[in-house]
Amino acid sequence: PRKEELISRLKNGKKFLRNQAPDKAQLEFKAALDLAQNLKEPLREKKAARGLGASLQRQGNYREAIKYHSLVLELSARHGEDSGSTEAYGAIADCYTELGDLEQAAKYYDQYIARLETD
Amino acid sequence: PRKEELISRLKNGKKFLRNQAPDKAQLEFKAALDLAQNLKEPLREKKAARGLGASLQRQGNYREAIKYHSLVLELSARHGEDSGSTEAYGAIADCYTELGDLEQAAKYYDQYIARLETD
Amino acid sequence: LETVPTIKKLRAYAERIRVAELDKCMSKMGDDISKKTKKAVDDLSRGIVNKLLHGPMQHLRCDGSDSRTLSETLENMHALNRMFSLET
Amino acid sequence: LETVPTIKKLRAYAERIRVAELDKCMSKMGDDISKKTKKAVDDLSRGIVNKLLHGPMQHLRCDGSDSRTLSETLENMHALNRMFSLET
Repeated sequence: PRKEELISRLKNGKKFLRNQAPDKAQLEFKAALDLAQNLKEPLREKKAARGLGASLQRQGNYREAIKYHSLVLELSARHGEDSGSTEAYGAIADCYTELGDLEQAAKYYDQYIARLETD
Repeated sequence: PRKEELISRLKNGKKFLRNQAPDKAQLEFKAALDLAQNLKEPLREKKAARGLGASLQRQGNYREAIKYHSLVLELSARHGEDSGSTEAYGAIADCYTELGDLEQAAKYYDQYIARLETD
Repeated sequence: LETVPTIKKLRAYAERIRVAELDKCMSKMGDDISKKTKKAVDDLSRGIVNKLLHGPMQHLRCDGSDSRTLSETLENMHALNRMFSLET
Repeated sequence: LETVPTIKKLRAYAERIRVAELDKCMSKMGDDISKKTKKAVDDLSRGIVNKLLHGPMQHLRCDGSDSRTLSETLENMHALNRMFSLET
């Protein structure tokens, strides 16, 4: 049942994000992240982290968003599973651009660009 | 049975085109075109015309290729069914570019570009 | 008219990418897909490419009625040639 | 570093197109598609966009070690801003 809750939280989060309700999405993804960590589901943990990052970013909370996008990269490294990394580098760079830190943004964009040609 | 032959000719033509055998593809698509015209199958007629145009183009026979790409446009107009038109305008323009007729190429590219944003 | 060959090369460049990615996608999906799904996926690949190309293509075809437009169009062409390595 | 905002805007521009076309594709395919198919189609859309963006993005990030590279990079930026209407 907790696994089903996890799946439904992720689904709801996605729906709220699409429907321009990032604040509601944030709550769903946060709950999903906690569940995924408890249940040791690294792939769903990554999805929750990405969703949480996107939700915070949409609300203009760029510092917090960077944290969760970075968690995506960390999970990729830890589990040797690279999906979502390109997008995470791009998203972190977007956040730094919004914060006016173009130096840091450029660093992350370079990582992003280097990955555009791979799959 | 003639309908099945039509379908298999189209399939073979496509396969030959993918496998860099445009001369063989040309024969299949020509046979398919005749069949489709006899069976009054306008959508398959269009596919055959497009394949024939592409086969001739790959062999450097740009004048003949233009004929069949133009047939695609004619069929679209006749049946009020626009699929493949954007690509046909682009392909005709590519052929005129190869022939060194940049004036004509530009005319067809303009039609192509105007359609890029539609579906 | 000088930009016409660039239009052709950019189209070919994008088409190579489209076909390669479409092939990868089809092989991942296997043979158990309906004609409708196949058509939808093909349309998706064309839709993305065409809509992304629309801006650059349009800016290669300014009519050159005043000199500023013409020089800008040529600058666009040079930039596209560089960015997509179209001159080799 | 002047080109950084252009990278962000170009990414956003392409992402809007990707999502819109993907939505159209998904609604055409209906609900009867497998998770595997969905993933393959999502990968397709990202693959096409990423590979098409690679050239322009790379040419927005020359390190500017010599002046020719820097001025070319800025020309690329101006051309992209024009072609994708990124400045509005």
